[in-house]
Amino acid sequence: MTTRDIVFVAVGVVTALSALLSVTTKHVVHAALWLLVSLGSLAGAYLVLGQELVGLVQLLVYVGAIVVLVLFALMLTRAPIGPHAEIDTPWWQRAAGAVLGAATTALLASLLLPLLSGATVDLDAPAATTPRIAQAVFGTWVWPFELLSVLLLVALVGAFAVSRLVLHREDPAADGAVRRAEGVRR
Amino acid sequence: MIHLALPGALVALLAGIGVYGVLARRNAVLVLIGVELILNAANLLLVTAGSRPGAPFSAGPVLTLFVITIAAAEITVALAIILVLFRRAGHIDLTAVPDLTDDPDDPDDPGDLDDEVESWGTPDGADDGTDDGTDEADDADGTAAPTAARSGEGAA
Amino acid sequence: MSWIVRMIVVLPALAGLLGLVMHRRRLVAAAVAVSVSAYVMVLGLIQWVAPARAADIDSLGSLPLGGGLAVPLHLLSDRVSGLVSFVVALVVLAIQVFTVWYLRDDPRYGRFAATVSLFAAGMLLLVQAGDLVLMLVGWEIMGWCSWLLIGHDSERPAARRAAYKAFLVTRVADIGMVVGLVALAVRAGSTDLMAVLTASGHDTALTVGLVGVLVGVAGKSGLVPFHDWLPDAMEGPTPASALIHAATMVAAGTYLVARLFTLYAEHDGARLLLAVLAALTMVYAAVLALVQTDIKRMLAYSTLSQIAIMLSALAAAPAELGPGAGLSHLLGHAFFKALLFLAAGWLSVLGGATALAALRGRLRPTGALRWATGIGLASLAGVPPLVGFFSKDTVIDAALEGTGAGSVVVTIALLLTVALTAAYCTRAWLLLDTPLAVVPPTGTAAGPAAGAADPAPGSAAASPAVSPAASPAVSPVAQPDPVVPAEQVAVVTVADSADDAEVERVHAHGHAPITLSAALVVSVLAVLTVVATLFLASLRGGVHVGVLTALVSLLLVAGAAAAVWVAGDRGRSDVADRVPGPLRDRAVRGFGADTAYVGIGRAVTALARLVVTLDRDVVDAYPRATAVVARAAGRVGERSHRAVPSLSLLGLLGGVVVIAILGVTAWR
Amino acid sequence: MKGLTIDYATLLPALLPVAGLVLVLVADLFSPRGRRLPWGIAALATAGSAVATVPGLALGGGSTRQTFCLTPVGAAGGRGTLPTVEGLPQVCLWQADALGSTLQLAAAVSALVCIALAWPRARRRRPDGGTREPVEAVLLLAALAGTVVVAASRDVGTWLVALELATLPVIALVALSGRRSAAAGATQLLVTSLVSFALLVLGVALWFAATGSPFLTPDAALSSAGAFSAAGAPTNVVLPSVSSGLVALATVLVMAGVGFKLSLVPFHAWTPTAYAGSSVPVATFLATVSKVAALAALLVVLRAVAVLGTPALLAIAVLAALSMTLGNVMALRQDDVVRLLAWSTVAQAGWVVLPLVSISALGVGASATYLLTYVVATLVAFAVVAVTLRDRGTDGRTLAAYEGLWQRSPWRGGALVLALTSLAGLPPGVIGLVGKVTALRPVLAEGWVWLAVIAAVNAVIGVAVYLRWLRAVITEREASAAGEADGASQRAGRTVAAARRPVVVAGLALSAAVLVVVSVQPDLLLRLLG
Repeated sequence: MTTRDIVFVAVGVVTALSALLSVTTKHVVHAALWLLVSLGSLAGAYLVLGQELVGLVQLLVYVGAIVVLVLFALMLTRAPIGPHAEIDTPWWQRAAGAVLGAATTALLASLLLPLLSGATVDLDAPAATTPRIAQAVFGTWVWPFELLSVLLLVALVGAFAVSRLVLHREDPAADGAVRRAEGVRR
Repeated sequence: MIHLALPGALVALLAGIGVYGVLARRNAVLVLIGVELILNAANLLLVTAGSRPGAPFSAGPVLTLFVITIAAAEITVALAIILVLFRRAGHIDLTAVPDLTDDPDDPDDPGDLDDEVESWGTPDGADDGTDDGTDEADDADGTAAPTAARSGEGAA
Repeated sequence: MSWIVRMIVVLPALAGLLGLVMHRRRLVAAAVAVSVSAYVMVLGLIQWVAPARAADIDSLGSLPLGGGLAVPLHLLSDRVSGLVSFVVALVVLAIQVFTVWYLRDDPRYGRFAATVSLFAAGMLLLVQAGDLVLMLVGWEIMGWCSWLLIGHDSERPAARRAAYKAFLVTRVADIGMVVGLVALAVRAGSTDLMAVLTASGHDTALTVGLVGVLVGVAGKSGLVPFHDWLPDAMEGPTPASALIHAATMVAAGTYLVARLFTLYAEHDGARLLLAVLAALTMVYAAVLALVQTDIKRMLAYSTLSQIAIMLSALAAAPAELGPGAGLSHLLGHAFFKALLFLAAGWLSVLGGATALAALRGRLRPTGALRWATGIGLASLAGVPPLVGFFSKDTVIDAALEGTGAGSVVVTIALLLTVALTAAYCTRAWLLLDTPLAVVPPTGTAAGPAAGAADPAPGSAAASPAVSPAASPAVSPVAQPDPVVPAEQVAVVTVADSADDAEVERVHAHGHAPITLSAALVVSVLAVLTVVATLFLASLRGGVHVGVLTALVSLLLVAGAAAAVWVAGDRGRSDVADRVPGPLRDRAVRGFGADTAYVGIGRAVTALARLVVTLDRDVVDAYPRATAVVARAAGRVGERSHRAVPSLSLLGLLGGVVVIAILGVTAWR
Repeated sequence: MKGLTIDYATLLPALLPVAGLVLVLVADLFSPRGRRLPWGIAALATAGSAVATVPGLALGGGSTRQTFCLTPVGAAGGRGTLPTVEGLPQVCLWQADALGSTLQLAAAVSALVCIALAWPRARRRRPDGGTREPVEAVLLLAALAGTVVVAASRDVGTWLVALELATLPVIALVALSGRRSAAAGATQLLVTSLVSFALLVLGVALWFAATGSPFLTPDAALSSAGAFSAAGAPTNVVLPSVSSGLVALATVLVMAGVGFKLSLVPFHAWTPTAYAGSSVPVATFLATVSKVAALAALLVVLRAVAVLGTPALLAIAVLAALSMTLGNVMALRQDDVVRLLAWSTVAQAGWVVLPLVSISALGVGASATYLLTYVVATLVAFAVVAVTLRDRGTDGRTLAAYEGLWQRSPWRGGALVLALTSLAGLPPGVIGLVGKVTALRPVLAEGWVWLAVIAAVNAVIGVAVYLRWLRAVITEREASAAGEADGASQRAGRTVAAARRPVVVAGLALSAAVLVVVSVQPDLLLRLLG
C-alpha cells in the first residue's frame, strides 16, 4: 500500500457511497446533490491517478455544468422538495435492478481484477502530461475532435429546437396549465 | 506508485450502482443520474487503462475528455426532451403507460416532418401582418382560437 | 438485318403495351394499332425479300442458367420465317383495319386492338425464334391473348365460358408442349434450335420430346381430342376469330412442327401419330362443317380440317421434300381464311345474324362482298386458279410421294376431305347466294320464317326450328341472355350462342355502313387469294402440283359440288337438312365433345378436392397450429409491450447482463 | 503534427453533409422563413455525399481509401514527443473499403429519399411564427455525417463520436416530428439510447483496457493475447491473457450498445413507439440510415475481433433468434402499417445479425448484404406509405387504407408489392430471397443447425406478415367503396392540394428504381461477399 493507494481508497469510498446514496435517496433534489459529491470526488480520484487535466474537466463540465443542468431540469419539472415515495419504481423492479447491478459489478470485477491485480504504475512520471494530451488532441485525434464540435453544435441546435416545441394540439386544460406554468413569456 | 486494482474495483462498483440507479428510479431525470454513473465508471476505466505507460497517443485521457463532452451534449438534448414530455404529459414518470393516442382530428400526418394544418397557414406575403394577431388571440382567450381553427379544419 | 428482326418482334409488343395504357382513347389506340401493324408488315416484307444469306442468326443475349444447359436465345431469320412473318403481319394489318370499323361502337375497342397487337407479337416471336425458350414464350403469349380475345364480350357467360374452355384445353395440351420442349432441350444440352435439330442419340428423350410437342400442337391447332374449343371460340368478335384461325394461333402449331421437321422426318412413331390425328381430324371436321347451321361455326370446323391438312403434309411428306408443302398450305390458308372470316363478319353485320338460315340469300344483292365470299369459298374448295387449289394439291402430291402407313392414311383422308370441303363450300355458297323464291314481307327480317313459308324446303327448314339448339337462330329477335347456371351454359351455348353474340352486337351497334377502308381490306385479301400462289413459289417445295393429283382433285371437287347442287335443289333447300334431325342436332353440337370435356374437368376437380381435403385435414393441421400459436404469442407480446420506458430499460439491462454472461462464458 | 496526413477528397462523403449543415445554419440567418431552402441544401449535400462514395465502391480485395494516417512513430525516427509504440503497423482514422463505401452510399441514398419524403409544403406560417425546417435539415445532415464517418472509422474515438453523432440528432428529430405521441416515442428512444450509450462506452473502455490500443484493428485484438506487453513496452505492466475474456465482454457490450439502434430484441422496445410517434420520413430515417449506422459500427468492431479465430458467438445467435421470432409474431398482429413496419424491422434486424454468428469475412459480407436488401425494400415501403398519407391523411396508416391500392394506382401498388415480397423473400422480390439465402449460408457453414431451423420457421411466419398487407393491396375494394366515396369528397380539397407533391413521388420513384435495379442485378450486392 502506498500513499496514493490510501488516498485513492478514501476518495473511492466517498465516490461509491455518494453514488449509492444518489440512487437510493428519497429526496429528489438530494439525489442530484449526492451525484455532485460523487462526481466531484471522482475528479479527486482522477487527480490521484495523475490526470490533472481530466480531473479539472470533470469538475468543470460534470460538476459545473451537467449537475447544474440536472438541478434545473428537476426544478422545471416541479420536482417535490423533501422525501417522496413516488420517485422509485415498484419493489420488484428495484429488486431486479439490484440483481442486475450486482451481476454487473461481479462480472466486471471478475474480469478486471485479475487483469489489474498485480499491475502497478508509477505516477511520479506520468505517461500523459497535459501538454502531451493537448498535442494528442490537436494532432492525432483532431478528426474525432472536429466531429465532436459538430456534435456539440448539433446537440445545442436540437435541444434548442426541441425545448421551443410549441404544443399547440394538447388538451385545452393541460395546454392552459402549461401556459400558466410558463408564465407570460409570449 | 498505485495499484490499478483499486480503480478497477471502483469501476465495477460504480457501474453496478449505475445499473441499479437506472432501474430503480421512475423519475426520468433521476434515471439520467444512473446513466451518468455508468458513464463515469467507463471514464474511470479509460483513465486507469490510459495511465499505464505505453498507452499510445495519450488515448486514455483524450478518450475520457471525449466521453465527457459527448455526455454533455447528450444531457442537453435529454433534458430538452424531458421538458417536452413534462409539458405534454404533465409528469416525467417512466413507469406510466404513455399516451400514444393522436388527436382524432389530427390532420393528415402529412408525411413531412411537420404536422401543420393547411388552415393554419395564411397566404404568402401576409406573414408579418397576421403574426401578432394570431398570437394575441392565443393569449387572450387561451385555447379558444386553436380549437376553433381545429374544428374548422375538421369540417373542411 | 438483325434490327429488322428484332423490331418485328418488339414493335407489336410495344404497340400492345402502349395500347393498353392508352386504351381509353379510341383514336390513339386505332392509330397505334394500325400504323404499327403496317410498319411491321413492311419490315416483314423487307425481311422476306431482302437478299439475305440463307439464315441469319441473332441473339437476344444468352441466359446464364448454368447446369450444362445453354440458353442462347437466338433469333433465326431465314426465307421461311421471313415469308411467314410477312404473311402474319399482313393478315394482322388487315384485321386491325377491319376491326376499326367492326368494333366502332365497342367501348373496349382499345383493349381489343392492343391485345391483337400483343397476340401478333407472340406469333412473330414464335416465328422468328431460333430457340426453344423463345418459342415457348411466344406460344404462351398467344395462349393468354387468345383467352382475352375470345372472352372479349366478358359480360356474356357464353363468351366467358368459351374463353375459359379455350384456355383450359390449350393449357392442358401445353403441359405436353413444355415437357416436350424440355426433353428436346435436355437431349441437346441447349435450347438453341440448331443444336436441337442436330443433336443425336438418346432416343427416349427424342420420343418424349416429339410426342410432347405433338400434344401441345394438337391442343393449340385443335387436333382431334382437343378440337372442341375452336368452334366455341367463335364467341369472340369476328376479327378475333379471323386472327386466331387465319395466321396465328392454330397455325403456330404447324409452324413449330415445320421447324422441327427434320426430327419428325426421322421418327416414324411420332409421324404416324401425327398422321392419324391429322387424318381423323380433317375428315371429322369436314363432315361436321357440312351440317353446321351457323356460318362462323362452319368456318371454324373448316379451319380444323384445313389445319389438319397442313399437318398431314408434315406427317406424310418424305424427308427430302422438306416442310414446304405444309407451310405452303399454311400461307395460302391464311389468306383465304382471313378473307372468309372478315367477309362473314361483314355479312353478319348486314344480315344481323350469323345463322345460315337467317343469312339465306343475303349475299346476292351485295357487290364486292359477294365476289369476295365467292373467291374465298372457291379457294377453300380448291378451284384451280386460286391459291387454295395449288397449296392443297401440293399437299396431296407430297403425301403421295411419302412412304409408310402414315402417308397411305393421310392420302385417303385427303381425298375424302377434298370432296367434303367442296361439298360444304358449295352448300354455303348456295345457301348464301340463292335468292329466296318468295321474298318475305318487309318488317319481318326473319329469313327462316320466310323459309318456312316456302313450300318445298319448308318441312326441312322446320326441323331445325323444332330443335331447341337452333331456335335462337330461327328467331333473330335478340333475347337478352338469361342468367343461366354454368351447367346449363355448358349445354345451351355450344350450338347457338355464337349467333347470339352477333345478333346482340348488331342490335347494339345498328347497321352502320361499312367504311371504305374495311371494304378495301376485304377486297385486297380477295385479290391476294387469287395471286398468292406467286408468294408460295419462293418457298422450297412450296408449289408442286402433279398432273394426276390435280386431275383427281378437280374431279372430286366438281363431283362433290355437282352432288350438292343437285341434292340442294339448286340452292332452294339445305343439303344438311337431309340428315336425320337428331343426328344432325348432335353433329351441330360436336357429338358431345364438350360434355366429355366437362366430365374430365369434373373428374379432375373431384380429385383435386380429395387432395385438398387430405391436405387440409391432415397435412395442414401443423401449419395451422403454427399460426394459432403465433397469434397467441402475439397477444401475449402485445400485452407486455405497452411502451413503458421503464420496462424497456429493464429488458435492455437484463438482456445485456444475460448476453454478457453468455458471451464471456461461451467465447471460443 | 508530424505523421498525420489528411486527404480531403477521401473525406468528402463526410465533409459534404457537415458543410451542408453549416450552410443551412448560415442560410437560416439570412432567410429565417425559408422552408424549402434548407431542404434543398440538405438534398444537394446528401446527393454530393452519395456521389463522393462512388470511387470507394470499386475497391477490391483489402485496398482502402484512407486518410488521417498515423505513421508508425518508431519509423518516424523516434522523435520522442509521442509515446512510442513499436511494432504497431500504420493505422488510419479513416479507412473506407468497398464494404464501408457501400454502406456509406446506402446511407446517403436512404437519407436522400427521406429528404424527398419530407419535402415541405409551400410556405405556411406556424402559430409560433417560426420554422422548423432548418433545424430538421441540420439534424438530418448531422446524423448522415455520423453514419458516414462511423462506417469508415477504425479507432474508438472517432467511432464513439460518430456513433453518437448518428444517434443524438435522430432522437431530436423524433421529438420534433410533432405528433402527439412523438414525446412518448422520443422519451423511450432517449432513455434506451442513453443507457445503451453508457454501456457502449463501458465496452469501449474495456476494449482499451484489454488491448491497450485505441484502435479497432485486428492487430489491437491480437495484442490482447499478450502481444502488447511483448512489444517492448515497459515491463512494470503485466497483461495476463485473461484479457481475451475482456475482449469478449467488450464485444458483447458493444453489440448491446449498437443492438438498440438495430432494434435487436431485448433492446427493441422503443421501436414501435418511436416509429409510430414520429412522422413517416423520420420513421424512414430510423428504419434505414440508423440501421446502416448501427451495422457499420458493429462491423467495424467485429472485423477487428474476427482475427481471433471464429469465436462461437452464442450471444449473437440468441439475439438473432429472439429478434426474428418476437418481431414476426408481433408484426402479425399490427393493423397500423407503420407499427407493422416497426416490428418487421425488429424481425429483419434478427436476420441482419444472423450471419454474424460466425465472425468471419463471409459472415460480415452476408450481414451487410442482407442489411442492404432490407434497407432498399423498407425505403420503398415507407415511401409508399408516405405517398398514401399525402392522399388519405392519417387513415393512410391503417392496413385498410391499402385495400385495392393495386387498382387505384398500379405503379404505387406495384412498388409496394415488390417491396413487400422482397421483405418476405418471395419470388417477385428476388433480392429478398437472395438476401435470406446469403444470410443463412454462414450459419449453416458453421453448423448452427438449430439457429437455421429457427430462421427457416421465421421466414415462413415473415411471409404471413407481409402477405397480410399484400392481400389488402391486391384485393378489390367493394364494400368499403361507398364509405370511401364520402370520405373522399370530404377530403377532396386537401387531396387536390396533396396531389401536387412531385418531390415525394420522386422519392418513391428513386427508392423503387434502386429496388428494381438490385432485384434485376443482385450481383451488385453480392459483390460485397467478395
